[in-house]
Amino acid sequence: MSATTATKSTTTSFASALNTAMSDAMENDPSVVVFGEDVGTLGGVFRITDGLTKRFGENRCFDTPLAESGIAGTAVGMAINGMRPVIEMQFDAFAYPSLEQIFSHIAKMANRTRGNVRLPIVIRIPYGGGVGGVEHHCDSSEAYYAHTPGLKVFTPATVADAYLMLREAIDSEDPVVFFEPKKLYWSKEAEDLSELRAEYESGTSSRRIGAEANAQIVREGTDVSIISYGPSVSTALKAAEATAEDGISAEVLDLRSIVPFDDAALQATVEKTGRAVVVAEAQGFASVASEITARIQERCFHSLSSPVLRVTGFDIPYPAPKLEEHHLPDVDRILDTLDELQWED
Amino acid sequence: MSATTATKSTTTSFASALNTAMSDAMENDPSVVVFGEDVGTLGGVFRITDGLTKRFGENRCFDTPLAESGIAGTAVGMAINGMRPVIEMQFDAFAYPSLEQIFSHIAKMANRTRGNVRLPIVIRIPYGGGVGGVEHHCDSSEAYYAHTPGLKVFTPATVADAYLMLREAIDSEDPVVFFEPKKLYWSKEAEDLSELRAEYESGTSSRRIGAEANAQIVREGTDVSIISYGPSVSTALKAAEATAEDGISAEVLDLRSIVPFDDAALQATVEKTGRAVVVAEAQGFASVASEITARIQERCFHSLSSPVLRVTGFDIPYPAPKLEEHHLPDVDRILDTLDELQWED
Amino acid sequence: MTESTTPPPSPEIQAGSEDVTVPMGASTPEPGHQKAEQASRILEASRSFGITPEQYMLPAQQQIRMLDPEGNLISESEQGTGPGHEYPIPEDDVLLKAYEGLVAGRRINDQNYALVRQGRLAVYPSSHGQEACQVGAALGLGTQDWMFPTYRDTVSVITRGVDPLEVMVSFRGDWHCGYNPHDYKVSAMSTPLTTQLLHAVGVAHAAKLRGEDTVVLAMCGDGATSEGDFHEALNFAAVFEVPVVFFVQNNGYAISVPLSSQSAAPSLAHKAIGYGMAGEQVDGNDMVAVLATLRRAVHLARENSTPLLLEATTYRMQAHTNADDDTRYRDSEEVEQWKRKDPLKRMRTFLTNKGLLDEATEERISAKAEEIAASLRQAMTTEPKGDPLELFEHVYAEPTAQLHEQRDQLADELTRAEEGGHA
Amino acid sequence: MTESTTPPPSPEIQAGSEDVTVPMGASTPEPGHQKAEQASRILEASRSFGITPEQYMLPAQQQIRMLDPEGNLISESEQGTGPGHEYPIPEDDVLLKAYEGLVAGRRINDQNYALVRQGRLAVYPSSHGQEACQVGAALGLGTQDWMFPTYRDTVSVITRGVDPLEVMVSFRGDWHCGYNPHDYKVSAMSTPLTTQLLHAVGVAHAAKLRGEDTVVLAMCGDGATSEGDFHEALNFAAVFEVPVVFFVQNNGYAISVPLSSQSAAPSLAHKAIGYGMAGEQVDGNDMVAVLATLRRAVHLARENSTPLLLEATTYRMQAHTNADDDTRYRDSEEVEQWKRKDPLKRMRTFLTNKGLLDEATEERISAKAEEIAASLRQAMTTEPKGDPLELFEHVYAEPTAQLHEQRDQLADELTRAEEGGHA
Ligand SMILES: Cc1ncc(C[n+]2csc(CCOP(=O)(O)OP(=O)(O)O)c2C)c(N)n1
Ligand SMILES: Cc1ncc(C[n+]2csc(CCOP(=O)(O)OP(=O)(O)O)c2C)c(N)n1
Ligand SMILES: [Mg+2]
Ligand SMILES: [Mg+2]
Repeated sequence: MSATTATKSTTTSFASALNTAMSDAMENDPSVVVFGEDVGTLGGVFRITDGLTKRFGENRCFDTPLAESGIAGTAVGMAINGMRPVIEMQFDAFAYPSLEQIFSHIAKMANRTRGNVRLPIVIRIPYGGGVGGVEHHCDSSEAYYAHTPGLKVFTPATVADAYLMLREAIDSEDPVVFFEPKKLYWSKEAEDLSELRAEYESGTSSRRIGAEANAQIVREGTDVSIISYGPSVSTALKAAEATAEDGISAEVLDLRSIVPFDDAALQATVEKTGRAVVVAEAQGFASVASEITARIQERCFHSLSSPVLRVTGFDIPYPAPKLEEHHLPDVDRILDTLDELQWED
Repeated sequence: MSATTATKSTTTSFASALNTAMSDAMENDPSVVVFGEDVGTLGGVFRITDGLTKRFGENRCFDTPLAESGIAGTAVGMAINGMRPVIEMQFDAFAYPSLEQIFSHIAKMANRTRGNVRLPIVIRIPYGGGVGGVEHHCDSSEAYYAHTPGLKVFTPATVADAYLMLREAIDSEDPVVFFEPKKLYWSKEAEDLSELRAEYESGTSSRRIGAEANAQIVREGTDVSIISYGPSVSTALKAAEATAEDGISAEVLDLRSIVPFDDAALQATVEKTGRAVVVAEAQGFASVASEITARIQERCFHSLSSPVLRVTGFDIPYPAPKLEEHHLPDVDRILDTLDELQWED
Repeated sequence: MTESTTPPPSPEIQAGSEDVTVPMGASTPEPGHQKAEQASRILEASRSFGITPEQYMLPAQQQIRMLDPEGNLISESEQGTGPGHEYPIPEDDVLLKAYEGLVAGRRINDQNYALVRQGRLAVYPSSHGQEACQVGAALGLGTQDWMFPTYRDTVSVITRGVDPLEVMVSFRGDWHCGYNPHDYKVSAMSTPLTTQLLHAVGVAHAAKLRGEDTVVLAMCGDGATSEGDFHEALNFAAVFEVPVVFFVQNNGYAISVPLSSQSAAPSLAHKAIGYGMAGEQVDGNDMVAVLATLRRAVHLARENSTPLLLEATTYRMQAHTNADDDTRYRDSEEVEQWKRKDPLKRMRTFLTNKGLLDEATEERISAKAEEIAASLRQAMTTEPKGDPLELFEHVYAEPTAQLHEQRDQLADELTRAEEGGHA
Repeated sequence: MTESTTPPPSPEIQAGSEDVTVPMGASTPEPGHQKAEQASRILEASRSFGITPEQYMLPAQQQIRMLDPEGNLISESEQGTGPGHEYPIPEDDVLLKAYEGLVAGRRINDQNYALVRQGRLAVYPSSHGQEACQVGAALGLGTQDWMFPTYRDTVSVITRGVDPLEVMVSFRGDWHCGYNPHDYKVSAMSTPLTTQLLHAVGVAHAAKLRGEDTVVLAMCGDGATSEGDFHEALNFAAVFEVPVVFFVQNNGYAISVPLSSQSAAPSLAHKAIGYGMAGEQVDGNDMVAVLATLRRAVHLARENSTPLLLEATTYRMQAHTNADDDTRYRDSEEVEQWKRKDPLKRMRTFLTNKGLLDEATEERISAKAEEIAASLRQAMTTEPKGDPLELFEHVYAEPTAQLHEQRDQLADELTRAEEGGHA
């Protein structure tokens, strides 16, 4: 996706980047353990944990009974007792049984104990639609977590970030909810995992998120900023390409981390372009897209030539496979929205 | 709070307005049942269901085993089979175990079945802080529900609304999450329950929420709009009084219903005043306040003389009793924010 | 003081009869620790069988089974039945009807499997091998009763009478649920595991409050028993004494996870006593035993307004769904072993031996199954044009102002798309 | 093929000894339905006692009790013990230490109650009447073990050794948890019911993975057993074979809701068998029996790496918290009945009869209790000035950019407030 990667000879899939991030972390740190439903023998329904049990044994990657609150709740205990659990929720909507554990404990334990008990837990959640999934398998649930103080919320949009950000999530002393865009699992890019490993382990990667967050401009432009994250970044990029044909130069910002949030990058791009569109799959009401929109006008009000507009899923339950195309933000809907940005002003 | 009520001789508490709303609904419709933890014999830990078991019998108001998912989940079945359950969650954070039932079923059942199975369930949640409550007893969790399509979200700020809105919630064919500001439970206003009953049962109340929502201007003003709901409305009103002394005339809008949302009222007040501050107790990130802020600038961009600002809780877990005053939006913080509205422009 | 502060005097817990030595609970209840009336019902029931309440609530010492793997009727003494665990063999017409269901059920599974391979169905979780459970579940209920099925219970749902075309709507991806649950008293097939058990309890509770005669069959798999909602549902049902039969199809796996990683209990039926209800385990590939146990459970639930837990031991012969690769977690030898216990074959042998099945009957039954299969294929040829604007209709009883706006936006896009605009 | 596809051959499930007639489970496991190793441990244990696995896992036929309500030792044959349920009486020094704990515990409860009435504590959920359970929980554990208490378990936490001043921080409202859990291996007292049981299982699991000797005591009330997390915790513990003792203080009420509205089970201890673990019920107002059962449970957990469930029948003598009015849901007669079973009085009588308690010892013990009470009062006189800016320090290991901004805002407000501005 970035200019430098185009020259690489190896291609790497999003799934294998995630898988390698976990195995590298497990290799480096014996306290990293992976568990969840079907993550052991089967390697996960998306095969993201494939081979981990074979390589590291059943004490390091194992199946649990089928109970998500149990998975999250025992992860709390594991983390209290020195482990770094990486847990998988099989699908977005199946994390809901664990929300009490996540909201009331995982998010709050450090604060409750004045930092004496930190919970370095990674909660991996495959999310979003566009894969023809049936009900409960396509929710974009990031807002629930992003609204909950004490959680970090990451979502990679590229193969490189799948690796780098998952490594960082596992190394974080804070709990991280790690949203993996399902529709990207099978995507491939020209990336070399050993280079990514070297970049990460050097400790000097310019792509570290840290406490300040580190949004990346994935396409430069001058007329309008398209702000996005996760599965919508590629749609945003396509829309930017398309609108270039109409003579509009769109800059695309990939947030990568929702919490923490990169206000500096947001402000920089919007002040530069003077217009902004926020794109996200989730239903729009009280969403992360609402937050981004609110922040832009709070911080860049006098730079704005038109209101900040949102392109999001509708405020409806995620539709059945045959209708999902009408729900999801697509290139056309972004283009329509770009058209509304009062260019004549 | 409104001009007409000032003349009434009776005073009514918020708690008794809620209690009477339930008993009136139970009286009128045998399918209304009330259940939850400690709602029967004890009358609820806040005594909101006091006397209902005595009056209507144990088949109409009863205690359940201590399990919130069980409460919400059996409410689904009851509603499928012709009842109108009104369930109580004992405190905000104790509704979290029921979120899967609420997100995956209560919100979606009507859509799933193409409207064949509607779930007229009311989920009553005492929420918010300011009462010196310990951890888990003071969350403002409305954003989780407001973000979930298929749920309606109401929150009354006055004694009259406690009665009228709860009646409407119980009569709604849709599930309603009914947020009761804890700190208002003991508040009293000059209201007459029999008048409210007559107003509601006449079917012609001008305060019905319906499908369009029906936000109310609770204070007229010309210079700035303060948008709020639930426990923050009274704080907003106090700030409006205070700022009047500095010669700034603030209009205060009480949203009452968060979903559906009254865009017309929002637009009308902001277009009139040209400035807006949004006030809500919940942590601000990806919150209902974010949504309101985003909507204002989307719809009233060219009327705005300054950015829309938010006064919300900080993005931290709700603090312990001795520190909550520093977290909650108060009059001073609203006044500070009003000061920032670029009056010199 | 309302009633619940002074619970009814606790039942005499030392059983009266000589040969009964195990008391009701572990000890005499203390003041403020009295048990509900439920306990006295269990006590009465156990007393009438001359066994202890614990013996009544625990499953029989071996799983209930009437047919051996070859389909021969086994002797009564080896069926696992006994006092408090008595399961008379159903009448001939019921047995024949069940066989019809088995043949149709197998045909439905195979037809849908074929449709998936042809790419005409998006997904199908097959119950191939579990048809005895599927058919038993449907035949055990009266028309006034409710069924709460899962994604795997297509055969139950169709056997219960739901139009196959309507059932397929969800697997084809048109909409989430294709039938009107109220038309059939069959809930939407549930995906979030065990959540539906609580709905089942609520339906039964509502019926009980109105004094209606409604038994509810709540279905789930072995893996699903690990979820918290399973626990809450059984407990609510027992505390409120509502007639719900919890029917667990233990097919040995939750996707890839074997039962041994799911539970360390002697059997899943052993969970019942922890709620104060009776549990039983049945050979789920024995159509006769499944019918016998389910019918009795439904009968007891109806008569005594009491919940029961029935675990049927069976096997999923195919992968979890078409998206699954079961060779990753079980070997073909294990699958082969279960082929020998095929419920359809066993029932055919039994009925033939019994003289209930002649060629003409077989033909009639096959023809009927073919009809259903044809209707499934038919369902897949008609490609119904769903109206995207319908998305906004069913979120609330009346669309909100917000949804009106969004609907208008989509309508506009659709119009422009037809006109060739960029939406 | 990895290991989990081919589970170890299932144990021989028919017990060998003559007098054992009840098999392990309800039936012979089918291929693909094998039980985990856990089952074989239970089988071995039961065999060694000459009883069936069911008899081993079910609670004894009456609750374990060593002292009668007056505090007299009851005859061994009436203690409820038996093969597989044997509970030797602890040594004299342990008994005396427990009595010390009881006296201190009662003093803590009474002192805090007084502090609440004086308005110097915001809230206090008293365990008055439950002190035998409270003390037993703390004394049952080794220093390497962990305790997971609830809001009601202040006496356990202090008995375990946590500084009383640190404990009171949360009840005074300064901060959520006042002590560092790692310093004492005592988790923050949990408010969301039964959630902490899963944490306990995770701590034990981590220890097991590292081969450490750590037993975890997971505490909850009777009402809390209804939550889904209770089920998930017991099941995880049994499946992963981790040494967690689940200790339920059944005090008859969940706020206003009596046990009869919470469960229809013969006892809460009967839930154990549904997870494949042993359950026992004990007289929770009998300090000797509580100690005996808890010590053995901890011992078995440690030796066999196995979870157990222990239900202690006790009574909450005061209201749920100071905010509660218990006259609304129970009559004083019931409370009076329980006064007669006061754990402290019973233990005093027992020890005096046994010749272990003379006046000097009593005095020494009282003096120690007074010391703790004094330190509690002391904690309440110093009003620590909490730094509001600390609110932002503990949300993340390093405050995010957003929290820096918000911290600056509050800092600015505080400065202006000092200067007399309108913030
Ligand atoms: C709450 C929840 N978690 C996870 C899933 C994903 N999932 C679907 S089926 C399944 C296995 C279910 O196993 P079991 O209950 O034994 O039923 P079976 O599929 O064997 O019929 C899982 C984990 C789900 N549907 N719901
Ligand atoms: C998840 C959750 N739901 C509700 C509550 C509110 N609540 C606090 S204590 C309590 C009763 C608990 O009863 P029990 O488990 O018997 O413990 P006890 O208070 O009797 O010691 C309730 C309902 C809570 N703390 N957590
Ligand atoms: Mg299964
Ligand atoms: Mg209790």
